[in-house]
Amino acid sequence: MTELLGHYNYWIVIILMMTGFYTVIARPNLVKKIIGLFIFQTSVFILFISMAKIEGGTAPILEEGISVYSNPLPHVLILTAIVVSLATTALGLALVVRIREAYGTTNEDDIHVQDD
Amino acid sequence: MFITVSIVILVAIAVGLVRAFRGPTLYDRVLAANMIGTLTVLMVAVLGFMTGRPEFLDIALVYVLISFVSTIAVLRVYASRSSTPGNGGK
Amino acid sequence: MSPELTVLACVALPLLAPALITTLHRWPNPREAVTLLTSACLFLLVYSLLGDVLNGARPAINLVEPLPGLKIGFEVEPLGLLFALLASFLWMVTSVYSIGYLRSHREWRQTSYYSYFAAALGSTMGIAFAGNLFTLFIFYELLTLSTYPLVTHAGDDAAREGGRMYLGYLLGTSVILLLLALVWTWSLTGTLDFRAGGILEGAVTPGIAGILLMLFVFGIGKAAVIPFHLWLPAAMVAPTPVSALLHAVAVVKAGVFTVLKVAIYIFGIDFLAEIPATQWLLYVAAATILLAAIVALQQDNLKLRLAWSTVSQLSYIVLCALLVTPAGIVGGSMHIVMHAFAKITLFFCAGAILITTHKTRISEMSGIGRQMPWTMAAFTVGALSMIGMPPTAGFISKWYILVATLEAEQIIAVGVIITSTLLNAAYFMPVVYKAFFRAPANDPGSKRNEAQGEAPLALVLAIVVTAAGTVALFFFPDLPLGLALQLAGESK
Amino acid sequence: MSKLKHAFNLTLFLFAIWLLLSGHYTPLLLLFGLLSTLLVVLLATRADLIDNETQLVFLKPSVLLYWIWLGREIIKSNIDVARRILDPCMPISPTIFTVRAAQKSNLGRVTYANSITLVPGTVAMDINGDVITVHALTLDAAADLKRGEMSHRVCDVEGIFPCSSQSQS
Amino acid sequence: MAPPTKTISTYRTTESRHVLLSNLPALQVVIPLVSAPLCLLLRNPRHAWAWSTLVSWLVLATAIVLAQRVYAGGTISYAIGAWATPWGVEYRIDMAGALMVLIIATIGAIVMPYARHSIQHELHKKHTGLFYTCYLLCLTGLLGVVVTGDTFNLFVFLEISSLSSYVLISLGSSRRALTAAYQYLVMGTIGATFILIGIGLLYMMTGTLNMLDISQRLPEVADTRTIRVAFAFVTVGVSIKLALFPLHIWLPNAYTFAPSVISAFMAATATKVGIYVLLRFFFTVFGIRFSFAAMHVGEILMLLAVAAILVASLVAIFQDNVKRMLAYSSVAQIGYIILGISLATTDGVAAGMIHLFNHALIKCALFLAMGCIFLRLGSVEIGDMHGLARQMPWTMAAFVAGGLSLIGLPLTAGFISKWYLVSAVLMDGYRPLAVIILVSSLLALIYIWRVVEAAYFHVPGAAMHKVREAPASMLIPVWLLIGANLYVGINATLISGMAQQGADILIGQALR
Amino acid sequence: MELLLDILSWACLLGGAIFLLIGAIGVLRFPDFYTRLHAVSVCDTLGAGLVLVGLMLQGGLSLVTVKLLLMFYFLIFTGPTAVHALASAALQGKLKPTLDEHEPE
Ligand code: NA
Ligand code: NA
Repeated sequence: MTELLGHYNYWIVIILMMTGFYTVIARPNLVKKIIGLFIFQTSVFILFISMAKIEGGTAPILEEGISVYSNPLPHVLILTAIVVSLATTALGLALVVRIREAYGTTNEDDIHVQDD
Repeated sequence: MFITVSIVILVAIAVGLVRAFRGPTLYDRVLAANMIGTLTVLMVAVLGFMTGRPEFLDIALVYVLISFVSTIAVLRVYASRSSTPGNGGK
Repeated sequence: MSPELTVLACVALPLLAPALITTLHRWPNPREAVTLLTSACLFLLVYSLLGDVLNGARPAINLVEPLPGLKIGFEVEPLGLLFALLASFLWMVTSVYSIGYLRSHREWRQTSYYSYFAAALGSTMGIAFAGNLFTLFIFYELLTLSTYPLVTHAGDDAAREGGRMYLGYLLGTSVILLLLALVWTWSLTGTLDFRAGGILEGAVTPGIAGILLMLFVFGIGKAAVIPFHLWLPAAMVAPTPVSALLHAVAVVKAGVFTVLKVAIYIFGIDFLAEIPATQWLLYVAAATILLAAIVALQQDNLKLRLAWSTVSQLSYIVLCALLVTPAGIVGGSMHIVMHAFAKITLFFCAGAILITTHKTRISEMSGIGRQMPWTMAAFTVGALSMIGMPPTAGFISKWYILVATLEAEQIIAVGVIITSTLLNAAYFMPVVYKAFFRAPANDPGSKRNEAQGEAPLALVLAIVVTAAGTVALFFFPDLPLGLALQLAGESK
Repeated sequence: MSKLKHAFNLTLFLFAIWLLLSGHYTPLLLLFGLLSTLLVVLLATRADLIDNETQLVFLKPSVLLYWIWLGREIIKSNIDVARRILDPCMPISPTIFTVRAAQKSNLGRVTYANSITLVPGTVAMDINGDVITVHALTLDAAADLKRGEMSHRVCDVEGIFPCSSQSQS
Repeated sequence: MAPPTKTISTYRTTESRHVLLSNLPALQVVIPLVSAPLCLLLRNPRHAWAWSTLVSWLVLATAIVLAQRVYAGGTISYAIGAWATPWGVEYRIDMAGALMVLIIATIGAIVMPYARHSIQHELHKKHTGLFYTCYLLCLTGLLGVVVTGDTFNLFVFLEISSLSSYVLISLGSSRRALTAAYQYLVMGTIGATFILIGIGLLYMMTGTLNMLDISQRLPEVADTRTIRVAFAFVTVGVSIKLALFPLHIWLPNAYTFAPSVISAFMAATATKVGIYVLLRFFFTVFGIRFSFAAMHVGEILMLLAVAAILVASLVAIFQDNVKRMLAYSSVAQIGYIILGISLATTDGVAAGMIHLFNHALIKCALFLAMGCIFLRLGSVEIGDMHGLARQMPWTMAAFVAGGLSLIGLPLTAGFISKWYLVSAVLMDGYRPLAVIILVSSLLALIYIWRVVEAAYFHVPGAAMHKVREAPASMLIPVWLLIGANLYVGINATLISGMAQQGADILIGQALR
Repeated sequence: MELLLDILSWACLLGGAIFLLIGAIGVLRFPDFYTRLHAVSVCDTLGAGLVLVGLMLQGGLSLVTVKLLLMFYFLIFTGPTAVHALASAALQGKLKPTLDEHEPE
């Protein structure tokens, strides 16, 4: 079970990462870019969390009668990282709102047309 | 036992996904997403019992609200878009 | 006051003068008075140093040291003093000329003109008295920047175009080649001080030294060695006094001066002799002499012809430096002075002609000698000096140069000198001939000009002074000769 | 004044929920909980979300009775809908119709509409004034609803709502 | 989770027990952090400005004291939350860090007095509070990145600064500021995520986040694919943040459309901090052997740097918007700094750091001058500046001085850094590089001179006569920077000394 | 007693799971959006309810059960609201329902 885990979590991470990256690069819609960015970041969080998995360990929430926990440090870090990425996404979407007010569109190509 | 239940729920989720992908209308997708949300909540709850960590219920609880809010949010967004000009992404 | 302070004053005085000049911009006469006074004081200050230096004193002063081994400081040695004397003296004359020229020409922006002129002279003093290569480099760049506004003074597109070339060539060569040479020398020797016998000997192989020498000779764009000579004709868009003092004396002589200093105090002529590249560069200089002379032959615009002749004459001095013999040093430093007097006279004349007859082209100048006898007489003196005929200063320097080339057994150089002398005659004599022995083309334009007669007094005065100087230096060459010989003695 | 009361109610309600969800009851954590509750209430007041609908209506006995009845209805129609889903030839007859909401208060009407939606087989699509547009999966589900038992029961329950006096608008 | 040990460690170097002095590293970050939100509450823009100015000066004071102590007493290590490393977060300031802190704090303090007029002119009143809040947060982030010795903490601070700078840029007066900020946000976030991946992989292999601990445990695992991947991710991520040549696309728009103050502030600090992070990772974390000998990053960086120097300078020549021109010139100047670092010698790194400092002074001054012009002229297009020098003599004089420094003429700071860079390159025997450096300074001459020519040697346009000189509150900061510029040009011993020390420490750590 | 509870809860869980599945199938099979709404209701009400009751029987009288109750409460209230919102949104979005008279029997 676990050594299988050791293998496939990376694949999930990579697939997610590529999906997000592709969305950021290829989609003209600014909102979708932000979503892609978020997926991209999330994949990294999954990478961290899956790295923290310890064989037979459970979620690092202290409880009586549980001895084996996953490594808590990555969880703590990722909580922070998630906050950061949420802030980024919120800011990004806020920018998109302002852009739409200014340009009347959220489509990159239309914006370029308007700019030059 | 819990495993059986969670597997059944997973199958249900899969079926929901099919509808979500097929559409055809946006509303079908949102509907499917909403249902999948409900299913996920239950899944999490069951998993909590399965792994002997019922604290997971908190997550499930939060998830109920999130999926509800997200449904409403999506509807709001598309309602506003269909009403206002300058349609964004295709 | 002490010689050290005098040196500082020599550099500071012209650099501070602009402040006073700009404050007086509403009152022209006081303003010009400041210029005249400053130039006079400057000359006296420089002259006051002469005695000590001739007695072997070397007043030196160091100000700051931005980086280890990079000092900003001054030291007076014969060549520098010679250059300083020359520049400061001719500045006085040029100031008189400028006043007459600008006023009769109703030039705009006269205040900024005089300010930048003073600044340029200050930079020249800095170059002359620089105690090390770094200081020299700083004032070299300062000179370029302070003369740029004078070149573009006219403010029209032609002026801006000329200004771009001027700045591009001079700053370009200096920040790319010269600066590279500086950094390289510094990283090899850890110092940039001028030392008798040079600092590079022993620190570097002749191969590297050759590259360095090229970097220096071409990096010093003000020496106008082919292919970095085109800025000089381009600079002729400037008002004539500027061309006269700066582009016949200060700027270009700063270039060859720097070449001499580098040859003597950075390489040392003995070490220079061991460098194969020296020979090649000597050929480049020789080629410059001939090619520029040939180009000058084809110019119809008088100022341009003078400019090309300057290019040619400068390379005499570079060539002297590369002869790597004491005699060469003497010839080179003498030619700095002699050529300066002759060439400034010629430019003054060109300006006078422009002011009085609005003529710039040689082909229009037939018979002008009868209309402006003083001017054209002076022009003849200058021309003779350029050719090197007695009784003019040019003869002296050309004599020393010829001797030096023979001593050094540089047969090609000898040939080049002689050929170029013929070419000089070929492109100056026709002007003189036209002026005196050709009847004026009687078109209405020239009719009107007949009436005007000789140029304004201030101009004529300046012209006469420099022409007289050109002759006087033939009979009393002792002062420059003394300094030059002392220099040659040091360089051994 | 009443706004303040509502705010107070909301605070109580939210803090109760907080107490439920957090297993920890040390003073510090309790303080944090109270603070967060107050923060939420503050935000709610600023967003002007405080109105008379924050009421613990579902605790009254007669309401409980209604819930039980509704639960039975839901189970019945669930089974019915499930049968039709699984039936290969899917015996459904979708219809759209309107019913009058006899309730006097907004809350009553909302409860009615929600009940309709909650029961599988009928969905309240649109409410304006007291007319509710309903989509029914089958004709007899529609007939059931039109019979109006649910409406009456809601009205009965509404009778004892504290806010029954308050009129629609 | 309770920390395994509770040993409280203050300075290793000084025995100071004074509460303020002993918490200096923390204060450096905490002061702007805690005082940022207040700006949001202050309704009156004037008050918000006054408050943040006060704070930025306080930050400068802290920085000066900190730098002094490092200069005197050597590296400072400070454990946050009194948890000993590696469990707690360590703040660590060596000479290089002190220099960076000094740069950031100085620039941050100098632009503040300038900001009042310019912001009043360029921003909507209701955004002022937000502006100053984000400004202080940005300051916090930048300082934090420099001060921290913990990789993850570094990531967090980097994002704090980035997020706030996205906001600051988006506040620019043109609507294109929004798209510029968006573009920067997307690229910057990708970069940050790359860095996070690298840090994660490092943690996976070494089990720690503290830079020094990582560097100690790295040698055993250095020869694994994971570490190489981590190195690659970190390098690319940081390169995006510091706008290394092919990854610089976000920069020109960001600097062009941001409010003038922010263009100046960011040009002087943000990218510089990125370079500092690169230094930290290459020398402190991965070590010189791994980074340069094993991964050959030196050659790659050198190549990109040369490309940046030449291409960006060439592009700058063809810009008519001066802010954009300066932005491209920044890309080129970053090339210089990276070139110095890529030599991986003490001289090279020192040269890079000297230019890092000098370029901060130069570019800040130039962008501020442009801000003055924008205030009065309402445009920064060369075409609109004909004859401007008569109307705004002080501003244009400052621009010329800064420009000459950028070109690298003697008696200016630019000359000093060029001198060090060229000599460092020559010492390593890369003579063509020396030529390239000097040639590019000729390119700089061309694009600077286009502005000078327009302002000084063109006849003024019709509307020009009503243009007035900028207010003193804006001119004084500009001239302070120019003054600093010229001072460094005349006496560079202090700055070069600090840079040398910093480089020694970095290389020394790397060789350990 | 224990056993009885267990059997009961398992029955609930299994039943709930089955209803969830049926609801999902309904969402897949039903002809148009409006009819699918009803299928979703099946999930939201009986499916979810049964599963939660099953879990409550497992949890016994404890905080866990209270939380489950809370979840049930939320689901019961949010479910129909969401469905209603969807329906009205679709109606405003001019989505045509396929009604009985058009339905080929
Ligand atoms: Na329903
Ligand atoms: Na739901």
